[in-house]
Amino acid sequence: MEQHVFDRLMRDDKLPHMWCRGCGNGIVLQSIIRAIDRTGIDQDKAVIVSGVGCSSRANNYTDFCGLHTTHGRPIAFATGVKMANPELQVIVVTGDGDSTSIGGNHFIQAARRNIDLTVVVFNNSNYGMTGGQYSPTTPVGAFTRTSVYGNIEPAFDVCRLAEGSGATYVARSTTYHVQSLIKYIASGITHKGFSVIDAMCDCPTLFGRINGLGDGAKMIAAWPEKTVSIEKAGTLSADELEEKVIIGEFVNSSRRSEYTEKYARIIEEAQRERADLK
Amino acid sequence: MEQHVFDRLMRDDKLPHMWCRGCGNGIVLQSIIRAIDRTGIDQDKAVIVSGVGCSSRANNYTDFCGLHTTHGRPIAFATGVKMANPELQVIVVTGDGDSTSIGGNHFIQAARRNIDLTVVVFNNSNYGMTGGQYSPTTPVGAFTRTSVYGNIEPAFDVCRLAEGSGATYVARSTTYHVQSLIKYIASGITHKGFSVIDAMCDCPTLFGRINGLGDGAKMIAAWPEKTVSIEKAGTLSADELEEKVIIGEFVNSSRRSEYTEKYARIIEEAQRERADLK
Amino acid sequence: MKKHFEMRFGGTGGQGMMLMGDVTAEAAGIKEGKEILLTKSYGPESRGGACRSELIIDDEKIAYPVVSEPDVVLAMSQKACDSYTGDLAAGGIIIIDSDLVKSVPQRGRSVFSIPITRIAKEVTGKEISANVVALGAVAVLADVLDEEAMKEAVIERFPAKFTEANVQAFEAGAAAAEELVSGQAKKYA
Amino acid sequence: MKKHFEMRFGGTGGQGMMLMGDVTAEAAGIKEGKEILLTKSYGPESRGGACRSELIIDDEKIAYPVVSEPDVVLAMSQKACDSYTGDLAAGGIIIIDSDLVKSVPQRGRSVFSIPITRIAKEVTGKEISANVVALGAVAVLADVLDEEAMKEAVIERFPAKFTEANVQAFEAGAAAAEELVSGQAKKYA
Amino acid sequence: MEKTAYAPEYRVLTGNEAVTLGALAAGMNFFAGYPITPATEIAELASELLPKYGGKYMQMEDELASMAAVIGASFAGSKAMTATSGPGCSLMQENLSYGMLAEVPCVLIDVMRQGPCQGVATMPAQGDIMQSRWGTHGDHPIIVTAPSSVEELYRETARAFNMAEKYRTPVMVLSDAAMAHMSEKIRIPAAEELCITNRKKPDVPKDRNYKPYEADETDIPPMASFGDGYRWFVSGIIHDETGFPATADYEKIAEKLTRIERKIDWNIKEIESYEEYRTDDAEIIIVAIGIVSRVAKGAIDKARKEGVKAGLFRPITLWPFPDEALQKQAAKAKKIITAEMNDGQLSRIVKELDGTDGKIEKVTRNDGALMTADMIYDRIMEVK
Amino acid sequence: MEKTAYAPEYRVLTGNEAVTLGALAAGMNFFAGYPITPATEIAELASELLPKYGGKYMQMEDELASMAAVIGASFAGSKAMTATSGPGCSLMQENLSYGMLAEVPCVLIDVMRQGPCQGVATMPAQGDIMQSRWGTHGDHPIIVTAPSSVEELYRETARAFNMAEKYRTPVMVLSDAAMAHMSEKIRIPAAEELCITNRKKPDVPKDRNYKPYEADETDIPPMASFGDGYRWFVSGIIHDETGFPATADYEKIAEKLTRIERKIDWNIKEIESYEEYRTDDAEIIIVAIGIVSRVAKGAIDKARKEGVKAGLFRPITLWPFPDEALQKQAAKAKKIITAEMNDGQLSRIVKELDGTDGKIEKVTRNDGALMTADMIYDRIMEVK
Amino acid sequence: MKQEEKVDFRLNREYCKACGICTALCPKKAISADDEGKPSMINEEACIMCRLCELRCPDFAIRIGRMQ
Amino acid sequence: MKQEEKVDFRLNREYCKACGICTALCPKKAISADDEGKPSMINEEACIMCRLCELRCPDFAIRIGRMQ
Ligand SMILES: Cc1ncc(C[n+]2csc(CCOP(=O)(O)OP(=O)(O)O)c2C)c(N)n1
Ligand SMILES: Cc1ncc(C[n+]2csc(CCOP(=O)(O)OP(=O)(O)O)c2C)c(N)n1
Ligand code: SF4
Ligand code: SF4
Ligand code: SF4
Ligand code: SF4
Ligand code: SF4
Ligand code: SF4
Ligand SMILES: [Mg+2]
Ligand SMILES: [Mg+2]
Repeated sequence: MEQHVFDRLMRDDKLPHMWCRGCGNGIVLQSIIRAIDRTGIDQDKAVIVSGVGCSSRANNYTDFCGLHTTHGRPIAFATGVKMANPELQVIVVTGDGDSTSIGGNHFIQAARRNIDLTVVVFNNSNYGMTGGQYSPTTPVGAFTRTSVYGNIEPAFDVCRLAEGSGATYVARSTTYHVQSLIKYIASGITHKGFSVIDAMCDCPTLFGRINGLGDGAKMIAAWPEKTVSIEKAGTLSADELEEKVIIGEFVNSSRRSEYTEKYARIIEEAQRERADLK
Repeated sequence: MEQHVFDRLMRDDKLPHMWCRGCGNGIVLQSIIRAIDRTGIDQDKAVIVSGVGCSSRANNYTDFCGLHTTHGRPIAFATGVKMANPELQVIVVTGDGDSTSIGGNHFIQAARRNIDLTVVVFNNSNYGMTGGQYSPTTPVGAFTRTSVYGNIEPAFDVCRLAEGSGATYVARSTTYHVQSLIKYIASGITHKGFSVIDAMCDCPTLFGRINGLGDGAKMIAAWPEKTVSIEKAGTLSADELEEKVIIGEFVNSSRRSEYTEKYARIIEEAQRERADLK
Repeated sequence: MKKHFEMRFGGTGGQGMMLMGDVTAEAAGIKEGKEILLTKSYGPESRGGACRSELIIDDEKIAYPVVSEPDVVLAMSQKACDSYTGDLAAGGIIIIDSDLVKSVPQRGRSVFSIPITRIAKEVTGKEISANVVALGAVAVLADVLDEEAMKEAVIERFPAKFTEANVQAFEAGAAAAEELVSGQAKKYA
Repeated sequence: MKKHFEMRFGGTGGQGMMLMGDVTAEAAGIKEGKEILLTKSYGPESRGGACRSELIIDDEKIAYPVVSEPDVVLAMSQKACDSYTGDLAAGGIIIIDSDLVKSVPQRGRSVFSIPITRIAKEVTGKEISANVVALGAVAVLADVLDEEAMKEAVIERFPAKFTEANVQAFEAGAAAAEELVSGQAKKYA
Repeated sequence: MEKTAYAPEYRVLTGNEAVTLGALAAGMNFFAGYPITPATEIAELASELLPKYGGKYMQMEDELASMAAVIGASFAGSKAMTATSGPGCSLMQENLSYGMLAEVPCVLIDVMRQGPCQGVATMPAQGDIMQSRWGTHGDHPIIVTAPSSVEELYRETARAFNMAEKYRTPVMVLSDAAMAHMSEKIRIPAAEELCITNRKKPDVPKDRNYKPYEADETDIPPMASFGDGYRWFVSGIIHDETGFPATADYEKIAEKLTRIERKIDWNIKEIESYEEYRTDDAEIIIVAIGIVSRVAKGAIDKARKEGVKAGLFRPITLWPFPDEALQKQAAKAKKIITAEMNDGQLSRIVKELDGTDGKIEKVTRNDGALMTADMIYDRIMEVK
Repeated sequence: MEKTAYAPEYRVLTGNEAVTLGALAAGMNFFAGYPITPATEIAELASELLPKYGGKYMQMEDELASMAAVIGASFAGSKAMTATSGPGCSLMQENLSYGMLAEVPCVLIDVMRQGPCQGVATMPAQGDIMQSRWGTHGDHPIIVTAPSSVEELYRETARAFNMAEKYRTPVMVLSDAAMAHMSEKIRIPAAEELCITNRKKPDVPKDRNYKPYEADETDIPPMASFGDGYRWFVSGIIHDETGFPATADYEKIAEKLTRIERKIDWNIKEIESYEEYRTDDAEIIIVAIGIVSRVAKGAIDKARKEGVKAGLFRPITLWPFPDEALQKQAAKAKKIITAEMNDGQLSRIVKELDGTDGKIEKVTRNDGALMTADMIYDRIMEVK
Repeated sequence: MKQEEKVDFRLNREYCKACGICTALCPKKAISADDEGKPSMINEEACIMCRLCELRCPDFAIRIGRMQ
Repeated sequence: MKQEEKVDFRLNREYCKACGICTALCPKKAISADDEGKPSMINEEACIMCRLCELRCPDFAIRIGRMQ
């Protein structure tokens, strides 16, 4: 009998993990390993790169090469890894703060370059690791440890930001919609180019508690109501959409070629030039 | 007779400026002071903040408060200035590298917050100050000191990036189209919220020379052909648009309220709360 | 009375162990004018599993901010009891919520079993008052503390509308402890 | 021959002053085996207005990378002549492009006027060869330099197809200088 | 300053609370920061309290932006502060150097945690002593103070604002993960006691004659605020007295760089601060800062009981370092023992001093745990 | 290494060219950087040459990303480098500390310019000496070398790669704006002369037994590359031998931090490098690095002509500092004069050494101009 | 569900943190929380083997399959 | 253009860098480069006072107006 995917791709000796009861991070992580499994990529050629945050601990638990970096920089580290060896399948696990606050620049630049990384944003709308302050994805009005009067900063739409910066695969799902989450992550991995999957998940301990949203089970159960599919969204008015999170595949394009492939052509050309000189 | 705008708003003792013959920076700067003049804002209440680069020297020459900061950070400094005293009219002069490479994060975050800054990007498609390397706005295929094989990095569309991040006023013009450039900058200044004007300009000395585009006069004369108005763009196919730079006003929205105004309401609320306690 | 006194309040997140530390520090430090030093579980550590606050009380400035031999340990959960009682000072006491702690690692120490949460429920109708009940008990059992000062500190800590309930809870805790001390506590056992 | 020798090539961007430095450094340093140290205008400084390269030649290691008393200054523009000749060494010489430099700040120094750019135009048909003409002149006038080594260095610097034109330009420059030295240069004056 | 609802006589506060309240008491009206353990609670408390007093809290996207916003706010007239820990401090260095060169009053709190890199976020350390002075490129002045109790965190934070305003310079306060999260009883000083200092303002007419970097004999130039009516310019390039780049002028460069060092050096007597404990007859001097200095006293008391004459020299300001006072002690002492929670940074500073050659021993702990009195006591008994 | 088209025997090269070619000769196959004066030409040349040899150039969005990409590339098996100047160096500190803690072989070139802050971009200085050691928070080891000629820039850059690979650590090379842009004649050493070193690879079977931070008696753990077949983990949190965080374990923390310092300290004899000039009988020792050491020789020669016995001690490696060798000289000398282009950073390091008390004088220049032989000569004559 | 195939619901009690997600979201209410809050199969017949309980368990505690 | 109003074209020769932008882009070719490459008004009649030369001069060297 084939080994269970947990046994093949997780580091059993590191479990149980450090995340709180009902934290959505575990669901996103599970979706990632299932997606990896589905694509059949070589376990020895995959590198999971993370920043710093609760979510960035994800690669502690997986049995691939793992690079736990500094806060906000995983995409920049990953760029180095991928460029140095384009054969590697490089997946970035990152938080909303890690990727869209301190790491916002690396996010948009890597998207612009269209380098072949798959970035999974564990988007729990706050900085979990430091105790629940607002992040660039915290909804307006929400309470956090640093927005006790209600948050006044508009939130990024991670997918729009990725798209506006040039990402060639962009999708969003939630920990409720695990099947599509797995599907999108798998598509992101197979996609040649910069892929972003905005994985909406919950931090019941901090964000959930302070906003009275209940425990993990309650929060996850609320997703169907908070979300609308991209297909459905097309039929709704701007006002109707205001409060909704759209889920689905936003971009899946192969029009722009991938960065390391383009660079490989530069090497070819340069080496030809050099040979010509001889 | 009324004094000439140059005499009123420029520091004559600092001229002639340090820019090369035919450099477009001077034209953008002139447009800025004319725009300021047009809006009639109080000269003593305007602060021009710059980063580092050829273009960031612009505020050396103007007779306002001027803050010449570190490379990539003018928007972050400006955020502090504006928050501390929302009465000030804060204008950021910055290069394409300063604002979309090293400063990319501050650019998108300030746009997201919709804080009332007017950012004029002197977009000359390269790092002028350091001798002409490619920047995030260098067109694909262009030659620069670090892309001798032709640039392979796709360029940001500064306006799309601004829009995708939440800017509420976004426009683009060129040094050829000075009248609209002045108009857009003036609109940006009057607009309450984060405004971006992508001012396409030329670096004949570096970018022009290495790409065989001729001198400043030639480069500026080429803009009409390279650009298409936003109105006209609507009628063109994606392929036809591929090589074109669209000019015009992309966003001009008052739907989202401005950051410092929202913060003022927080202060009111907090002070009310405090008074209630007494 | 012992010059240097260490106490530890252990339980799980949500039981108000941090607040117990605050109130006791206020009573001993501000009301009684002693030197105090209070530390608490922090960060991820405090987000699940056992958590605690620790208070040092002394007549003189306290140099080292670590409780290493607590004179009093309150354990409001089994896990807290398991993790937090190992370093009890010689002659120290353990106070447990007798409904929540089933077994106490026995090493010849005085254990005071009080059904703290149950008392809270009975007296105020709310389990959340358990920590106030515990404060009452601690005030009695930790002889470094002054019962009146503690009660005052409790009262000041909450809005006025809770005063009555809190006083009741506090006194019930104190009474339960008194009974144990006088050897009569059979009622809840 | 002077042990320590300093030279400066001044002009405007595009006249190839940097390249003159490179070629001369190659000739003196690699072909002649001397110690050399070459510096050039840099950054914004080199982007308009006057620019220069400066070469120090010595038999021994050169410690201080600054030309302070040049023995030879070449001025290919008026601005260069104005800015770059003030610190000429006692006994130093100034070489000017006689068409481009109208006045030389006179402080009793030897000035060699050669219509360098005009010669280039005549000989190779291209003004851009002016710097090679100048190299020929310099090779003759700066006695620290070896004419043959300089010519070789020029030849090697460019692709083979330019060799002929460059040799002609170099030799024309050298000839013009020789004539001046032997006092017969009236032809272009 | 208006007495805040948070300012009764005595209070039980954590170190982070004390820093925030001390800052508010000194007039802080702007805070920009980015959360980081173990400094986060300073931001949290600031976000709640500042608007109550009309001040402003900004949560920036990172530490680069936080330091930048603080400087921007100071130019616009605010008393501005940020708070971070090691990794954030490393990111702030470039803009901090802007603050130094452009002479911007502002306060930076570094709540030290075990490093390097991510280190251990919740563990205390004293590993940023050298960084606080040398973190950024080029020579530059800074004032750094290292309190050792919650009460002192309150007072030194307030004093940091006063010094920042007075000397027109960034001031750093070094706290640590232990002090940040422990509570002690502190006496909240009255406003008068804190002697609030405000930056000197220009009194020249509001035309172009205001030169933002023209100093009088105090070496400290008066500072206008943007919007005051003066129109002035400031650059992060080395500038002359007008604030404009002086890039081609060696003399102006030297003048500027010398003056900013001098304005600290010449006021060292007013800036520097230290504590001595039982040093009168001490033959062994322990040099320790912050949390370590507390247990050092215990070690000293214990050693004295054994007849060993030990004493404590505790620098409160690290930069400028109280050289002379320590040298006075060093001259009398047989041994100097530096005790610190790192690999010996303080020890290096002490070694630099003349008159310490051959006398210096050290005890270090760099594993995330607090140094104990016994470690110091044992070392005393070893070298005595 | 294949002899490059760029490697004849003798060449005239600028300092920046020499750095790039030295790096290529040592096997550099990855460069990530962000342009900055006066280091830019290193990036420019790398962008042209690397692809010719199958290597890769990445222009990153800033210095934070550059250092990050360099580290990432090194984990994937590359010999990676970046080059910057002061402001960029300040921005690299956090990720540089990652390289130190995670023991990542890589090279960082700092072409020093006048600081602080933007300073003056085109002017040389030596103001980053202390930053190169203390720029980031927490204690940490690093190797820093400071060449003084174009030829030495070539060789020391190549050696930097070798040391990085051998000791699994970032290595910094300090150049300056003057050396960067001046050309000198250099001999390009043959490949054999450079003795290319490659990191030690693990030889354990490709299962989970590979522990990326388990060192043998050399203290340097073998390093696999991502994709090699080992599946390993590395963290910027202090970790045990498995690479996983060891946050609750004081012993493991101490073990890790001690080992990374030790692997440098115990190899100091192999790493350290210095030059002595006319020191045999010297009574006055000039201590100077880089460009200043060159003019120091002239000053010494001149002083000797006047009968003053002067000599030069030139540290080539700044960190680790060649303590013992200098102390040997210091013991004999009457005076030690540190000569440097900053406010006296080298001087502080020398003062730390035992046996130098009371002997140290200094001459500094911090205005963007080069120090001259006369300045040093004058100082010699003053203190002699 | 076919009679002969029984559901094999395995819970790793050590990993399970009793968050209640699996039981709350089981579309068929086939599993239910025990007194420790951890799931147990209460209605095997109802289970449609959608595996959502496994997929949504944040703690890698559930493995569900068919017994042959 | 009305006869009585003459064009007042002022050039700051110190500021002008002779880039040629004004002359190349004057819609009426009313100005032309002199031998130093700096503009001079050659055809006052043609000038329509569009002021583009002033607006596009990168060096703040041109001021154009009407003389009364
Ligand atoms: C330079 C730096 N700044 C700040 C921090 C503190 N920090 C650690 S994680 C984090 C935010 C985490 O938020 P997010 O990325 O959304 O991850 P989550 O914990 O929510 O999964 C912060 C601010 C740090 N480690 N380093
Ligand atoms: C931290 C830091 N990194 C790099 C530099 C070097 N630098 C100065 S300006 C510049 C780029 C300028 O490009 P841009 O912003 O487009 O302005 P331009 O010169 O083209 O007007 C760079 C890389 C610096 N000063 N500081
Ligand atoms: S704090 Fe929030 S994000 Fe972090 S582990 Fe707990 S629930 Fe998850
Ligand atoms: S280098 Fe380019 S951008 Fe800079 S001043 Fe010259 S032309 Fe303008
Ligand atoms: S497999 Fe589906 S139906 Fe069966 S227990 Fe799990 S969630 Fe319920
Ligand atoms: S979802 Fe997982 S952790 Fe939560 S109760 Fe079910 S089995 Fe336990
Ligand atoms: S545009 Fe201005 S700088 Fe250029 S030639 Fe005309 S006047 Fe001179
Ligand atoms: S105003 Fe218009 S028409 Fe007249 S000279 Fe200027 S550009 Fe030409
Ligand atoms: Mg988050
Ligand atoms: Mg640019």
